[in-house]
Amino acid sequence: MIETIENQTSGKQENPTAKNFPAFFSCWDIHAYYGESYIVQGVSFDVREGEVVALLGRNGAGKTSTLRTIARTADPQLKRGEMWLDHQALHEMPSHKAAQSGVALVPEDRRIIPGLTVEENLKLAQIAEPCGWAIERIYEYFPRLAERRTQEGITLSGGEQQMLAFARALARDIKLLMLDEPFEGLAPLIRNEISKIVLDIKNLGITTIIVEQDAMAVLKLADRAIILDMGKVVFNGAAEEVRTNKELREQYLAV
Amino acid sequence: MDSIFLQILNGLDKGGAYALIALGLTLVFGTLGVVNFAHGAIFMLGSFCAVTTQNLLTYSKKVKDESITYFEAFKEVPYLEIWWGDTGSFIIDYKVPFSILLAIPVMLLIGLAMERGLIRHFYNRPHADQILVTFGLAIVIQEIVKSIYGANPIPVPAPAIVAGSASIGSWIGLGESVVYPWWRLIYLANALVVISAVFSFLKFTTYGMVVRAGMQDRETVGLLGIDIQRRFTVVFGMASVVVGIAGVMYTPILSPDYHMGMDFLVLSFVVVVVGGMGSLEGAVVAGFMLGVLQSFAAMNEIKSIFPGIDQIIVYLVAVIILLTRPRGLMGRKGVMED
Amino acid sequence: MNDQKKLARDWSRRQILKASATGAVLAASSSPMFFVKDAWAANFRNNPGNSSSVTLGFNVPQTGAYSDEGADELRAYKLAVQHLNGEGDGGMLNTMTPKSLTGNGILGKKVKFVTGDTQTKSDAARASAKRMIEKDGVLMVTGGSSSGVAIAVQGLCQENGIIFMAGLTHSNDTTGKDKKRYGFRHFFNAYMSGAALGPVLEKEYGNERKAYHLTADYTWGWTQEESMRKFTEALGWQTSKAVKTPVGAGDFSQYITPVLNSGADVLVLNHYGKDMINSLTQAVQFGLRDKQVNGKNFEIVVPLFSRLMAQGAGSNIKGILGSTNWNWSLQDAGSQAFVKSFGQAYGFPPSMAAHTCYVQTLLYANACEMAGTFNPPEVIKSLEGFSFDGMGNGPTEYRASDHQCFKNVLVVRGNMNPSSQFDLLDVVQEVPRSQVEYDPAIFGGKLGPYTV
Amino acid sequence: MDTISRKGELRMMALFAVIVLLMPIWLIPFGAAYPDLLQKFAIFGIFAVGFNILFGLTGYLSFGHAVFLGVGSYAAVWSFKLFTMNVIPAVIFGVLFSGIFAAVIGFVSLRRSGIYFSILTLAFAQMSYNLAYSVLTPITNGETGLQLRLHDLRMIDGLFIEAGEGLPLTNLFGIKMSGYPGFYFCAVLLILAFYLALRIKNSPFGMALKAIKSNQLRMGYTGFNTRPYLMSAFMISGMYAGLAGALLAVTDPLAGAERMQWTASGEVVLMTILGGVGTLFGPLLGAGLIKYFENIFSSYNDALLQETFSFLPDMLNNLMVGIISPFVGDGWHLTLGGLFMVIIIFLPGGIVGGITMVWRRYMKKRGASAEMEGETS
Repeated sequence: MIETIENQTSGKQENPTAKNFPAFFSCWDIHAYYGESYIVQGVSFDVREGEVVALLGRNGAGKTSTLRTIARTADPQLKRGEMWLDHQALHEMPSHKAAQSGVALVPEDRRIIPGLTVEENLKLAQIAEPCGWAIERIYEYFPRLAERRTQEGITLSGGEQQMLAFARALARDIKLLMLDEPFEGLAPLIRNEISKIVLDIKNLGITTIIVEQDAMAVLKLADRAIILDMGKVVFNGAAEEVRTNKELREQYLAV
Repeated sequence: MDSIFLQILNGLDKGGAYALIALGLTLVFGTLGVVNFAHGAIFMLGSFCAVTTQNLLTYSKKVKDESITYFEAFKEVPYLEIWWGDTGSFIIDYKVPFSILLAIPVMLLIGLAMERGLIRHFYNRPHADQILVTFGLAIVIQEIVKSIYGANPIPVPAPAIVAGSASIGSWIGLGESVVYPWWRLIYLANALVVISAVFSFLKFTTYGMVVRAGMQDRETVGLLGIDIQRRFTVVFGMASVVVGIAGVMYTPILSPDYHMGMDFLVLSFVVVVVGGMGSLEGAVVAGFMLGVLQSFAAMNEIKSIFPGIDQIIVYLVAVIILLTRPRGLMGRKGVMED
Repeated sequence: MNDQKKLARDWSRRQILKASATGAVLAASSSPMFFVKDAWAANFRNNPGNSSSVTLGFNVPQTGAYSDEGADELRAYKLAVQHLNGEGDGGMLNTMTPKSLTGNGILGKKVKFVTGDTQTKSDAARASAKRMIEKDGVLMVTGGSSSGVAIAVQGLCQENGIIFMAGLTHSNDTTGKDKKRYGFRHFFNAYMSGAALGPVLEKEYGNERKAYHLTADYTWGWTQEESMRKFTEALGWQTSKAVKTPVGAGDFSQYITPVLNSGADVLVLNHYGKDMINSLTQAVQFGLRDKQVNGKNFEIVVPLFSRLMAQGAGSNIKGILGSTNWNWSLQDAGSQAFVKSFGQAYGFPPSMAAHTCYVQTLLYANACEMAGTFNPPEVIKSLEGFSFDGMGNGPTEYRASDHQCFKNVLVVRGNMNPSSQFDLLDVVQEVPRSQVEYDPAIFGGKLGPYTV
Repeated sequence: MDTISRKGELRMMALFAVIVLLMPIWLIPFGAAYPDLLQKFAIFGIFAVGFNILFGLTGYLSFGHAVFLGVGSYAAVWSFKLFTMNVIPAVIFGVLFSGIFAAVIGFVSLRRSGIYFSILTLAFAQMSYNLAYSVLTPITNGETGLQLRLHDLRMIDGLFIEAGEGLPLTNLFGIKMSGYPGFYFCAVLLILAFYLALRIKNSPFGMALKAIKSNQLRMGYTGFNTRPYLMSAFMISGMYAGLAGALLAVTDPLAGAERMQWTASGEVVLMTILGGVGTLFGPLLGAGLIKYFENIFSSYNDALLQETFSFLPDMLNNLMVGIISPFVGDGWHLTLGGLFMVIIIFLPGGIVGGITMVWRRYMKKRGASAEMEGETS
């Protein structure tokens, strides 16, 4: 199955228009609202193919909202702006179309569906084309999920649920993976396990945006960092720079 | 003992009707999040599918009735009987089972049309708006039915072979005197079959799994690339079919009239709430429970202790359950508590 | 909130002053009008004076469970108005005796009518009747298809000094404890049903029977149960149990199952309309009619029948005994004349509700002619004790002491072999008036004054 | 949300009072200027305004409010029967008893919110209705409804007045309460009730209720106890309903059980939403519209239609009658249902909401300058 992803990558490289649009994913001046409250206030950035981007910022800076806007969930509501993923206009799509175009969001609270077993949760991800990893391959990579395949998904431990959420994303053919706080609320040991998975994903060459409170942890993984404040982009540069620039961190990240 | 047995049977029978209606209501609420006050009207439309089938099958040649001399009157002889003789009569006799064949496509279409044409535009509106617009729809539907079929109940008898009673007592050793109408037994069996069919569909098919997932968390299902909206439209159609079949099968028990939907509506809402909003199992359990309780409350022994208890038992139980179990018997947290 | 602020602001003080000044002038100029209206009342309410027409109010259920009856009543009323105005074939005007009507309206004034919807609810019925009295200026209100509604409207008419000619109402109370000087009932009542059915039941089912009553839990049901018990117990029947059922219960199975093992061999259904159709259908489904109890065939009795109900009950009604005020198959000249004009107009025969409403309208018109005035006390006096014939029920009298019509009562049976789709009831016996008559004192109540 | 100044409030009340009191005149062209319908407008206006205090301000949707209407009526008729035909005690009793009922039902029902609250109130109303219809007949006289009788006790009246031959009439110290005087009595109470509702809405208490509507949960977290506020709102609105019920009995001394049926509760919900929930005038407008439909639309029949269109040639006349007749007379429910749907679909804020929208657009058109002027004045 690794082949499929590689094929896809190489296929895209052959695309002649790709040269004209070096950014694989790009969002341009997006504005989004939760009801009356104005949350995403004109965010623009590009992501190159295969890049891992850390999206940072304080609580309430609009990180999660930006991810949800890209995933085209009903809330927050996109009022203005464009988003393009591999020549596809995401801003014109409902969430299920965006998902079919290759957007995957692993939400903060994992959103494992109650009442469904582990396997059903995975199956659910493979109903809409295009699919990614086969379920056997997922079980191979996550043996703990294989053990619990008939167990109800929400009865798993926090770490296992996170794995399931990852697995569910990998079960789809993804072009842009968005991880919202993948380490939140996990014990240190499990965190290591998860960051190993994230590293693996990075090595697979999947374009990824990670939102994380623990900036230092994620900056080790990321190629680039984007910092949001009050719904606007205030920094966009190498991850290394944020790691070394204490002032920047203190100003926008409070660390 | 005999009477208790019969009352339990009565209660299950009644409960079957409640459960089917409440099941449809819960399906719609659980998937689309819409409080559908037109649900009773759909039940009524199901019954009138049977009436329509009857009218179609007995479409008649009018022959001048010589016995009436004061004015032009006509005797009606169904064409089916003229053409096919006994076979025609046989088909007419089996109109209720036949009308299910009509009801399934018709109710599906009605359900889909309702969802596409009206309900769809109310997903993001407050529940009060949903209640009101579907209530308005219910009034419009029933007034149209009334203007076509009149206000009086229209008898739609069951096939002659099951018109009488089964001596159910002799099967289980309670004696010959314990009898129960065939059609009610069939109704109960039908209710159980339809309920099992709905649950099997949800439990054992992939489509059902998606619907279940969507009922729990439609956003996440959408994020996995599934157009849950389209599936929910189908579920709405399915709920209409379920309640439509309930309506068809109920016609021999209760001659349908245009107002029967409203009579069931309040009760079915109570059932749904007692079961727990959004819980399919709850709807079924509460339906049967309230049916049996209502049946027992009507027993003379109980009425002599609590006069009028049979008139209020359903509501009384609803109050008690809601006060002791805030979300109904099997409700989930966070449903309809805004 | 913003808008109210603006609204208030935009209504400048000057405008408000202007508006209120106009209002005051209007109020002042219009108030004498109201007093004038009251001044007429001293004469009598809604006096047509020199107007060339008079208006009658037909207040029937147009929506709700009894709207089919209501529609049939309305058809009959329209027919009656036509006949009074000399249009059509005249119907019962040709057969009524004694008759003062001439076919040129009432007292030379053309008859017009207004209609209203009672919704089978007392409040709505009274609101509708009030509209007729206050707005449309009707001289007489008639209609109703429920005793509760009839009693409520009758009370209202008494207060307003308008004559009420009751339509279909069967409770003893209408001309019993709730009787009113301004209210008249042509229809029979539960007592008469019982009195008429008693001897027939004795003949058909014998003296040793145990009856089980299912009774609609409201006033009409109770009076009917009371009357039926009174007469059947007088025959020597026992009443094994009388159970009240909620109105509009729909499914009566839980009330029917206890009958099966109660030892009773007769079931009396004191239900009407939809309830009766459902309870009868379900009782038959429970096999009650195929049952043998105490060595006798189990029987079902429905004291009050109507053809429309028989239609709803379908084949279940076959062979069941009950009573009715009138049936279209009667062969007397009056009935034939009425059925003929009704059938020609609408294509099917009239129901008993239609009949009683038609007759009531004619009787009122006739009483006005007799009195030579529309003044209610005079009209009432000419109706009280009025004896007539040729209206379908044989010789009939409006008893002065309670405004109840006394006439023969029909005991009917659901037709076993109907010859047409309308031929649902078979007349078993025309019970003579003398057998159903009673002393008005047994129900109490007072008619009240002639002038209000 | 800003509040209207005290002066603006009084101006608005004056305007309102004039409109209400002049109803017998300006309703003439609509064919609605007769006492009974005018009384109904005022009475159901009170009912709807009261309902709006609960539903409009707190968002709690009671589906059993008609029970208080019924209790008010029964209490009033009993006051006529037992004590006096004077309407003042009847009104007081009506309000008092419905208040007590509201306290009991509210105490239990307000333990839940959302649709659970609605179902609890519905359950209580249906129980009351079913019992009033059957078992409680000694108190309610069942289906027939509680009526006055010649031999009623009337203790207080008995001391002063010789009983007449006929039924006594309800009166306000000798002024009989049927017809136009009855209407003016109701109208004055409507104006008072409306003023009270206005004061409640703009008071700190009203603000607290609105805060409950916008966020019950957060208020719970901040340690703000919402129960007493909700309880008061429920009782006040129950007492409004009781007042309306008592007035129904005042203008027409009969109390029927069907006044408590769920459809009657549904009607007041429809009135409120139709006119515009949470707005001041919306419920009044909705109440008026529904009663107008019920009384005027239902009375149209073919003959009357024929007359109305008699100016047209025969062909057209028949066509018009054919088109319209399904919607009037016995079809008035159809029109009502259709109207609801249209309003809910296209005017979510009800009629008043719609008018406000049009008004705002109009104001925008008139330009920002006028707006500015308005703000500074």
